[in-house]
Amino acid sequence: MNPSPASELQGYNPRNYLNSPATGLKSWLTTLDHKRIGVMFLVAVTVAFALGGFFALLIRLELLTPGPTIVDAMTYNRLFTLHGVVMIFLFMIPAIPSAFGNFLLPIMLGAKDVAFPRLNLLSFYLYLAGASVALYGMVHGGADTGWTFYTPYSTTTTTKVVPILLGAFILGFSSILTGLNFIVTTHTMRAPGMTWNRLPLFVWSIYATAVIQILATPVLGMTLLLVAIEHAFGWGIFDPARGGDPVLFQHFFWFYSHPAVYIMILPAMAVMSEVVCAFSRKNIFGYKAVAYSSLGIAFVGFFTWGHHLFTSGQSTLTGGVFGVLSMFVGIFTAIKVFNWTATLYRGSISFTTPFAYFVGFLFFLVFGGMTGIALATMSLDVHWHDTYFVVAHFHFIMVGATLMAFLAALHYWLPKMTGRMYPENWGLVAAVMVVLGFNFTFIPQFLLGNEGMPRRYFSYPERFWALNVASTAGASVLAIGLVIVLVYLLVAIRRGAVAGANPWGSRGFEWDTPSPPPPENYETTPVYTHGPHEYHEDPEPPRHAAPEPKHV
Amino acid sequence: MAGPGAVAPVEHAHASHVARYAIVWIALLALTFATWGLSRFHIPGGWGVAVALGIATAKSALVALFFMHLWDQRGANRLVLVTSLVFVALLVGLTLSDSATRFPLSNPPGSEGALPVGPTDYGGPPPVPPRDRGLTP
Amino acid sequence: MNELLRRILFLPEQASDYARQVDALHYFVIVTTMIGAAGVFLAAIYFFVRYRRRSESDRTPHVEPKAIHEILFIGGPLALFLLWFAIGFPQYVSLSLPPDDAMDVYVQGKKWMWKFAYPGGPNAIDRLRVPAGRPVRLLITSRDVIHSFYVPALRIKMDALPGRYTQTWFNASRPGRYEIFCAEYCGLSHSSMLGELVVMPAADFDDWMAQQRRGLASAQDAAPVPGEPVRPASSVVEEGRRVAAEQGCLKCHSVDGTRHIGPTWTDLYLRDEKLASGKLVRADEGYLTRSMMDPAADIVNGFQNVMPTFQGKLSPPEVAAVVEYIKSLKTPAAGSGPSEGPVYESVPRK
Amino acid sequence: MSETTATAAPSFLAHHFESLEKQTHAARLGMWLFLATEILLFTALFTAYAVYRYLFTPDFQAASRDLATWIGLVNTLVLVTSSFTVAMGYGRAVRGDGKGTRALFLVSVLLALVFLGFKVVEYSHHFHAGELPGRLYVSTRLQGPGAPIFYALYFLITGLHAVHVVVGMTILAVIGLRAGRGAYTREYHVPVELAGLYWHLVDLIWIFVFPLVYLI
Repeated sequence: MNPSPASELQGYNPRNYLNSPATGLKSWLTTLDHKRIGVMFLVAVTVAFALGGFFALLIRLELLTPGPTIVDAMTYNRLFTLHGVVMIFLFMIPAIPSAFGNFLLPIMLGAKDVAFPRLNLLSFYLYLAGASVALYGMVHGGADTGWTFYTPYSTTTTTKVVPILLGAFILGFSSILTGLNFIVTTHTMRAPGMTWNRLPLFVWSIYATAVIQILATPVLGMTLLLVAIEHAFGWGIFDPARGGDPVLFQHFFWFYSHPAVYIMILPAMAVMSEVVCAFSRKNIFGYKAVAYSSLGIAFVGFFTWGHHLFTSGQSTLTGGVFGVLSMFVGIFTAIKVFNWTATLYRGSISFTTPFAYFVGFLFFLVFGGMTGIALATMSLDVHWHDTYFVVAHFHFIMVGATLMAFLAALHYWLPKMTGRMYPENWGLVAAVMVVLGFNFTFIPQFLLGNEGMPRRYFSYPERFWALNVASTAGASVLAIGLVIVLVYLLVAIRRGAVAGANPWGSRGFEWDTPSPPPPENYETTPVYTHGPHEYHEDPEPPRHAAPEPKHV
Repeated sequence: MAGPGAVAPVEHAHASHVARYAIVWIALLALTFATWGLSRFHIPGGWGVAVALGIATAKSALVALFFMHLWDQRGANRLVLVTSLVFVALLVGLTLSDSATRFPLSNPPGSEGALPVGPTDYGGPPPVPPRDRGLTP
Repeated sequence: MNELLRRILFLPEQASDYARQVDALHYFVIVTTMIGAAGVFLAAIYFFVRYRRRSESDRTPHVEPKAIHEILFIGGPLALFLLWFAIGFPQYVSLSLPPDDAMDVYVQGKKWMWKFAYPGGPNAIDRLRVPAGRPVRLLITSRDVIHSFYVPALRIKMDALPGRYTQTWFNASRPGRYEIFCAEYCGLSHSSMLGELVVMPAADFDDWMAQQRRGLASAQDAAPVPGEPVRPASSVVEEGRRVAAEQGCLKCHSVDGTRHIGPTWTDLYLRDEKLASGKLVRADEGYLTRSMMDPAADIVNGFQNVMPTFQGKLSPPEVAAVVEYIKSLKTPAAGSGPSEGPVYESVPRK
Repeated sequence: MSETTATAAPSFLAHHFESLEKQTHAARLGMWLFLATEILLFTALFTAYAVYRYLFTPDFQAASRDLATWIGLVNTLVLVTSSFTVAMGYGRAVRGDGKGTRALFLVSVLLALVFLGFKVVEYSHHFHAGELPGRLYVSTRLQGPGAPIFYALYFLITGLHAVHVVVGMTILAVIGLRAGRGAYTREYHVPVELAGLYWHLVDLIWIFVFPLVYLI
């Protein structure tokens, strides 16, 4: 290879992970390269997102008028269940960690690969297996339980709930293996000089995500298994007719599913911590605060699950404990928001597409987060619980924040992953459409919730009509914006301008390697002497001073 | 490192390990008999449970520290185990505290403080109109 | 001020003092959220403009926070959030402590209806009558799956758990009619599981209650409490009608020929029904009885398998009475074509 | 140091690791993380057990007294002993004595079979007595609503544990046989250690199952 890094900074890296060591389907399906696995995950989650988005559009169309519009109640119930299951288990949870995390984490650590490449590939195939089992259930009737699978409804429904439960169970293992790999990789694979306090913030957040994946997912797996056993054999653990306690299911479910919200949002924060630094050319304001707040979210996020049970007959005492602890989890998000904003101070801000998504992200995270804390305010929750206010709140976090981050990541790292640029003008147009369309979709839903419209309603009293029409209109703008993104990105992958190793002038570590990166990430093991995103000095000469690695 | 001088410490360490394993094993057997024996006395109140779980915790600590070598390996591995135990305590503790303190009729019929087992049709009024039950169990 | 904010936020009317208190917290939360968010966004917008990129070679300084910055970042929001909690928690506690003089009403959710029973007195379906200005405690339970009793105007909601009771209470301040929703997803007709809360002037309520107690319980939405001595019905058909209303059959099976969740009962007797399996079956006494005991066995084509079994819930005389009632529902020019597919009930448009 | 190990055992070192030491560290940490997920998998069942035991204390006590305590006791002793032999087997592997590892691991597998044998005896007794979970419960000995739930949890906990025993003894057998063929050396015996860790976890969980199910 060309020994001079200066010449690599121009143009397209000829020997990259996309064409080496081999091309062809087989070399991809059996690859152990974390970058290829990341790309395969990216394709898979994008397909899942399109499917979930399609369900979402059908739901919004059905709600265009009170009463039946395009489907009947049974179909509608299946649609929102599938929308939830696909979006959460097949898109949100793996989207950023398994796709971008896989691609970037080892590169950011200066490692050649993740610690267990075979487990990494297994994780991908488990994802496919879980998705297939769940899809089988969907095709053969689907479930009508909602993605929350509340007992005893889920144990008595006649729809095909068992394959969907098993699918989610298998997907849980995929998630666990990815998390396990990331933790071990971060602990043991860091390049020389990469101390914990020099880790890119992306790594910190993905690490915190992995902790949650490891500790929470098994409980969900067991719970889903119990529901499946109950549904199939009637063992009575959650069956009130046999002395079982359906509320116990809710405890188990939210012990996973509340932290799972952080599995979805922490990677978004990971992306945005990189984007805000790169596009304002500033070091992060308060590195330690941002880094440790990720761990704080991961830890405290486990203490708050009971705020989903405020109206389920939970005791006042336990409710109060969960209520006050829920207030603390908001603090960590607040720290990040303030530090990101302060990072802009005295920066050099370039308003390109990823940064546009950062702006949208900041807006959605602030309002999504604040409404979340408001929801945890106990007496307000009694009014809002299970209404459209909740729906709007978590869509602000999941779609608003996480989807913005996903899109920002796609645009920011597209040059790294493919070596090519996307069209900036189209990017900005689509970003504006996505952000505005999203607001038009979900702000009316906050008001619907205030007004008292419960969620999962197939039909509604007429006084909710106007706001529902507004919401559906917004959803169509959002959908068009997303289609534009998809189209120009697909074109850009083939025909985009060659980007070069570092088109953004970013000083994140992943930009030190050529685009697209070679199979082993770096020609020589890098040595780090400072943290990422240090912009106050001139770029240093190449700091890959390490000797040739001992084994090749 | 691989020189002849290095062998002796390894051998020595091994001998002490065998002794250590044997002591731990005997301790585990003794504790097993102890917990079985104590259970035959039917210690009143919650203490029987506390004693049994205390002994189990001691036994598992022995296994984790010596058979699983956490005594020798510091750092991340210990942290992993301790963290997972914290979350075990969290899930058990908070879930149980809810069952123990909620409105008693919200617990399954036939259980502590709730309604007696009856017909599954609860159309009619419950047998005891619970009035004085609020925040406390 | 209250009225203005309530309308801006699309909140429903406030039917109790508690609702007004919760709304006051709501306004406080929204206003502080807006102020905080505005602070962040104005700062961000100022930075966007002031520190926009002017040339590709812009240099930026290395900025590190002082400890006081992070302390403010943590302390400010924490204080605010804990204040929210400190206001909200006592309100939540008050909901779980009904006053001693509260009137008890037993609420039973069931797919997909609400049943209200007053102690020792009448009961009603989908219409909860309460006196204005007196506390009412609800003891809520469910027959099948989890439902959630929700009155937006009172800002109260409580899950109905099968086989056990939860409680909540309210004190509606003035007469009026308010919506009751089911807020916990419970299946096919979740969104039609609507009820009405009728707050009556206290004197009117007492009259109504006295009337009900006197045994004029054959009012349209009322049926007697099970377990009470069965009043002699005027006829077997009348008894069947009563049982059907009480058991909620009429929630899904119409008696006027309209299509609903289940096949209509009008002209059902001796009709040839096409089953989901493709077979034809004549709806005779045997079929009708079997359908009550094992509804899943013969599903009429185009309908969902959602009917619960009534095995053990109906005594043999009651089954016979319901069958007789169905037989009585015959229109003069009865056709015998199979019934139409279901149309799911949309919310009645007033 | 790393230079020596890299040359001594190049075939054991995966391409993306810097040294065998780091690779061992990674494998061990990965195993511990996996064990943490196992612990939490069982925690859901233990939590359900705690809640229902609290709610149905008399039923659970009665049902627990009905179990054959001596089988539980013997099984505990058997499993603890097998854990001891596994630890000894690992000690052999550290010294590079693959044959010793094989012998001790096979003893452990035999003990595991004894454990499973007792479980079969126990399960068949429950089947005949109709002491089965949930709606399958037909025994007339205990009538309270807690008994079917007790048996549901009993079968779930011990059943899941038995699955782990089967998996664990398979791993021990495979690793033991490989060790006997000299697949591991004094420098590289991480698979032996990981198999041992897994088995100790199986033991560790049983240490809690025994008092919970049989004694209290």
